[in-house]
Amino acid sequence: MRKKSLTKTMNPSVLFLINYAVPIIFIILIAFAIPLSGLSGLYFIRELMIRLSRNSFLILALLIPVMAGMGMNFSIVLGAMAGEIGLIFITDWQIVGISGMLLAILISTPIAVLLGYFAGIVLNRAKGREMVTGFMLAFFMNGIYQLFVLFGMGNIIPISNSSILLPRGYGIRNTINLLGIRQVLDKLIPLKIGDILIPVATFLVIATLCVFITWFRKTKLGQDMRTVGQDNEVARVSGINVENTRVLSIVISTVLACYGQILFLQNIGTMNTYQSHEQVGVFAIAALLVGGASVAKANIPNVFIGVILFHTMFVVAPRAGKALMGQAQLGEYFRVFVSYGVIAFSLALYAWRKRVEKENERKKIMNYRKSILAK
Amino acid sequence: MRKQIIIRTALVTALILIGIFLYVIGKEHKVVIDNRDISIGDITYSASTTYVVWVDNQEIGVIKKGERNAAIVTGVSHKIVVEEIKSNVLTGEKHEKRFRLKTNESATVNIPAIINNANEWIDKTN
Amino acid sequence: MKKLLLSLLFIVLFASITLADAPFHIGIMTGTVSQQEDELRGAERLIEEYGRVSDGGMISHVTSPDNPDAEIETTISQITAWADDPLMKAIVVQTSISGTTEGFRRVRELRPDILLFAGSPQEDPAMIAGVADLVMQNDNISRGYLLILGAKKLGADTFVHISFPRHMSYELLSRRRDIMMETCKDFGIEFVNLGAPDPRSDVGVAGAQQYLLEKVPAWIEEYGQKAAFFTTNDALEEPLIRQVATFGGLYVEGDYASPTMGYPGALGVKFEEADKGNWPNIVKKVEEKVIEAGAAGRMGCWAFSYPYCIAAGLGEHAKRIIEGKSELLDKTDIIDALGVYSPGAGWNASYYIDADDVVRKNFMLVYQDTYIFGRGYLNQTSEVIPEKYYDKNIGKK
Amino acid sequence: MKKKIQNIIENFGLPRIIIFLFLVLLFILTPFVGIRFDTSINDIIVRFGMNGILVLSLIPMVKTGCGLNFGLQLGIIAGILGAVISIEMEMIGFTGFFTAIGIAIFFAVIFGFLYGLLLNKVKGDEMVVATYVGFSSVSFMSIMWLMLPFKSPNMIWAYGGSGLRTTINTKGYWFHVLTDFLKIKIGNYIFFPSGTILFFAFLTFLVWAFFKTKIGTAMIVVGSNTDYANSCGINVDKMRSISVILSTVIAAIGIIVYQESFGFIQLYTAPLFMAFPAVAALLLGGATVGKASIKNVIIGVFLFQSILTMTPSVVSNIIKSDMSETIRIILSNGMIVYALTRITRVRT
Repeated sequence: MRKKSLTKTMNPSVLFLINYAVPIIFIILIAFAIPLSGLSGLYFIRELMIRLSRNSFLILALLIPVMAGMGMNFSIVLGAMAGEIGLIFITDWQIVGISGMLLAILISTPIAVLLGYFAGIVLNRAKGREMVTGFMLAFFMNGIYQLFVLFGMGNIIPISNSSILLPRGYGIRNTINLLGIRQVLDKLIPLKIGDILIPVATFLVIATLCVFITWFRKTKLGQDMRTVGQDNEVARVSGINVENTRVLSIVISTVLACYGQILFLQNIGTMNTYQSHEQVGVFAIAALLVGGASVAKANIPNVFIGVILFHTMFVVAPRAGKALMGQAQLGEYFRVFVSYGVIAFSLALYAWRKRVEKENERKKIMNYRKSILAK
Repeated sequence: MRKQIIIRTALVTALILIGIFLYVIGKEHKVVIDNRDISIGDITYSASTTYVVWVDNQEIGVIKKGERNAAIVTGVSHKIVVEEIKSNVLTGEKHEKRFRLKTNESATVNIPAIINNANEWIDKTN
Repeated sequence: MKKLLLSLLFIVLFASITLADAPFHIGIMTGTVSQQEDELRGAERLIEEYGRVSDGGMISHVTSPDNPDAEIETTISQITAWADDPLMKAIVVQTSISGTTEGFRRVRELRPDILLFAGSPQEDPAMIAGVADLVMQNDNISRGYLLILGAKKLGADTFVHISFPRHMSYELLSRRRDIMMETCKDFGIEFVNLGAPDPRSDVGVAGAQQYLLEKVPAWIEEYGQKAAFFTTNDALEEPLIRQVATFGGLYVEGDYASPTMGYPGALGVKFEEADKGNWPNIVKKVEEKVIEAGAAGRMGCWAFSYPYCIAAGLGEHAKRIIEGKSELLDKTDIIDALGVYSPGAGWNASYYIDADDVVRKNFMLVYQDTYIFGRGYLNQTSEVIPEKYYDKNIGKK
Repeated sequence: MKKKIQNIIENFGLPRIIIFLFLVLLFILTPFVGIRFDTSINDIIVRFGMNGILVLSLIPMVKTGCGLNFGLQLGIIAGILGAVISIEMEMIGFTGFFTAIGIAIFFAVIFGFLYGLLLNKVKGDEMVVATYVGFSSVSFMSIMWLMLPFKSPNMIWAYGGSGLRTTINTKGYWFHVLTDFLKIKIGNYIFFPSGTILFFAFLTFLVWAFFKTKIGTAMIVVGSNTDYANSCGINVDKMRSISVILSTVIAAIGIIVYQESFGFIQLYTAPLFMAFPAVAALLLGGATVGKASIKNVIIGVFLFQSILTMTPSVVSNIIKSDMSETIRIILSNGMIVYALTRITRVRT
């Protein structure tokens, strides 16, 4: 039984199917879903463009901790919080436009560094349980954030703008209008093809980050991180400060997540003061995993494949589900079911692919050995 | 070591300066535009017709006699243009004024004063 | 497989053939039944009357994500997608969750001709009022006074307000609590402000409900049988209603006041085919169960479900405006539309006044009379609310 | 003496001792802030009985190296199916309760079998995959709750007349049958839910005994060293499958016991957030992803549920405002983070 499956997997066309199983399945699904959903192609492209520009940065922030062997960084939520604090301040001071956004970045960077440093230290103490700990840490920090923003602002930190301050005199309202910086980056370099607005500047920023990450991999620090990621002991023997390197990777990730969240919210145009950040980690990680990354290995193509596949599902599935099931609410459940089901399924496929690759390799080695022995 | 400290302090100072700069150029100001009678000293300028108003090249709208409107502007230096409008046709009688606002200032502008080139056409408040 | 494909093809074909029937379309977005069923039924009622778009009717119904704060992107795209339909003339969102404002802004940019109605906004009132043509919410300002008055009519000496920080960051909920405090002071009722776990936090709905289930008996013991209980959260209503019915205390009405809110699950009310779609029957069934539980004269609700009336009523109002029969901001026209779905119920309406003292004419606050099971109406709609309770500075430190 | 104390600390784990001391502090505070000491104790005991089995259900999968079962929802759904079907059949009292469990086990075995097949394909990534399986199964069942032809007037929607409600009352069916079984009342405020606790103890014993059998030990071998297990001729995939089925079945029973005590069956999105507290409790009990024991379950459930019920009530009585919830989030999650960062220190 086992042997048979192995010979089969050596067949190149089957191998191709296995290697690209996830994208193929997604393409088939989408091909069915788009006509079913009744959405126009134009809408679809516009929506996908927006989602790419909105989410890529946040997902890119996950790459560096994976490099350092810390798995998926659920504590990017902390970075998102830092970014939101920056946005609260600029909204209070009524600083608008690109300069408002830059000022928000400037204010939130030190906060993100601090939070990232804290998260790094905590995660260092929880080696092997980084992901679960990161998850809990996000919950914990959410409490601190709430304390700071809902009870501290207006009481300890002066806030004067009545449009974000609750009428009781302290605490920030549940939602904040970011009209002042709404889509300032997206529309900085205006380019319209047909009816579709292309956020050139945002894509440029994302491209810059990609270049930075590629460059970073080659630096001394990047090399160190990869060594740490592969084996802590080896890294220690070769004179790398393992703890420090791990903390640094989380700090960088947190700061990037902070910028990512600001980028995300400038596109959305409104901010949910207490909830916007909560699920940032879960969604970014889901998209990255769909893109073919694993807990131990993730690269830039994974990010973009992930965004496209994951968000296509999210755009198309609700209406397609509704058309398929006949009832609106069933459509919503159907969307969640398909979206997450597909994630689980594609993860299973990736894992399967990994195993096939391993077995093929083993077989190659065996053949090689055999040929040597035959000689 | 010493050099490092100097570089770091310089960097932090530079960032703070950039922050202040961004604050100044990104700050929003409210400019209230009045088309109402105004008395400056002994002279009274009275509002008589309707005007279309642009602030920083953005149209604020038509302000009738005795009405008031507000504009939100960003940054330090600004330009206001008023043009008379009669039965929905622009008459071409344009007046232009430039003004600067400090970070926490907002302003009230009076159209009749602008038309008559009075000095006190703008009232800045903190 | 072939069969499926064929049938799919037919669906698509039919959809395109019959599309031209209704002269215009109305899009309506409601929550799923995961929170409560009523607003969804409101949308279904509209479909029943005017048909669904895919069958050549007028109504296009979608549901919003169950976890709206995390899936703000989904909400925005769902709303924006309607701008694609050239026949779309109005969009109604009941429970305008996070993302509605931005969704509306995007629709405005693409299609300025579409009417945008928001029911029960979860976002900041001034923010949604800035983009929507009409916003409608239950009158949390007047109810700050009326809920206390209702409690007083039932003989309360203590009013217990149960909430959590996230809800208190909503302007109208926070203001309502402050008005309640002020009213309590004037009536000589003790006001107790209690915290409970947030169902959207780490403990989830189950954890939050359990906390209430455990604590309410202790609270009733502490504050006495004459304590009235109120919670700002829908999920917390079920355990609260159940414990109040069993252990005593008063419960004037829920936040989203409806006979189907909390009561059926909490008391195990049995519904039959005849009750389907019949509010008076549903009220009667709930009333029987409340009396059976020994809570007659202690618990109440609105006779017609609030979210149901808003969802269906806003849709009806939109239709009438497009047909030229109603004025967008005409109070009587709006109340008329609500009345279609709540025959015989009295409604009151006022306007929202924002932090700058500007009266927002497109932001209506509405309320119905309170019905106390085993006692009857409290005549809340005929009460005159003293002007001072509308002061926005109430509760300011 | 000193060594003895050190031994105890090492055995119990310093973080758990600190959390325990924190709890003691909360208890000492109760009379001063006006909370009844006895009701607090009672709440904890009740919660312990309610949640114990759900946490216990994680054990078999951890033992075979499948990691923490973030797909616990699958078992919960099987349990809910059992519960609603038994109500639909109008089964009352213990008959209803055990019918529910019987039906739930039937579904749990099917779900667990399929789930096991999937997890065997993704060795190494079980936890991530399980999370998404949990999410999607909850949504899938949401569709089912609306579509399945349930008729019981106690369960269907009021206005719509079909489909199941979000919460279904178990009163009049099998509410508190187990809790009230052999109930011991101590004073006015404490009652000891002997039935629930005994049931939990019984299941715990079964799990413990199971791992002493031949299959059980084989499963432990699979969990500690796959290659070794392979060379011993143990069918690794089969053992893992059994453990997944077992976990799912126990979870299904666990949720029925939970509902029996809680009084409500919660449908739709409610199960979504139920895996997390169970996993957190187990970790707090000193378990790791690869190693967990019955001891961890008992300590974990006790500490986790105590913090969950005690912190908000004490804090909210100290500061009578909604701010107490923020403090609770910080305190209880802070404690868990703290425990997570300390475990390795104790072991080395």
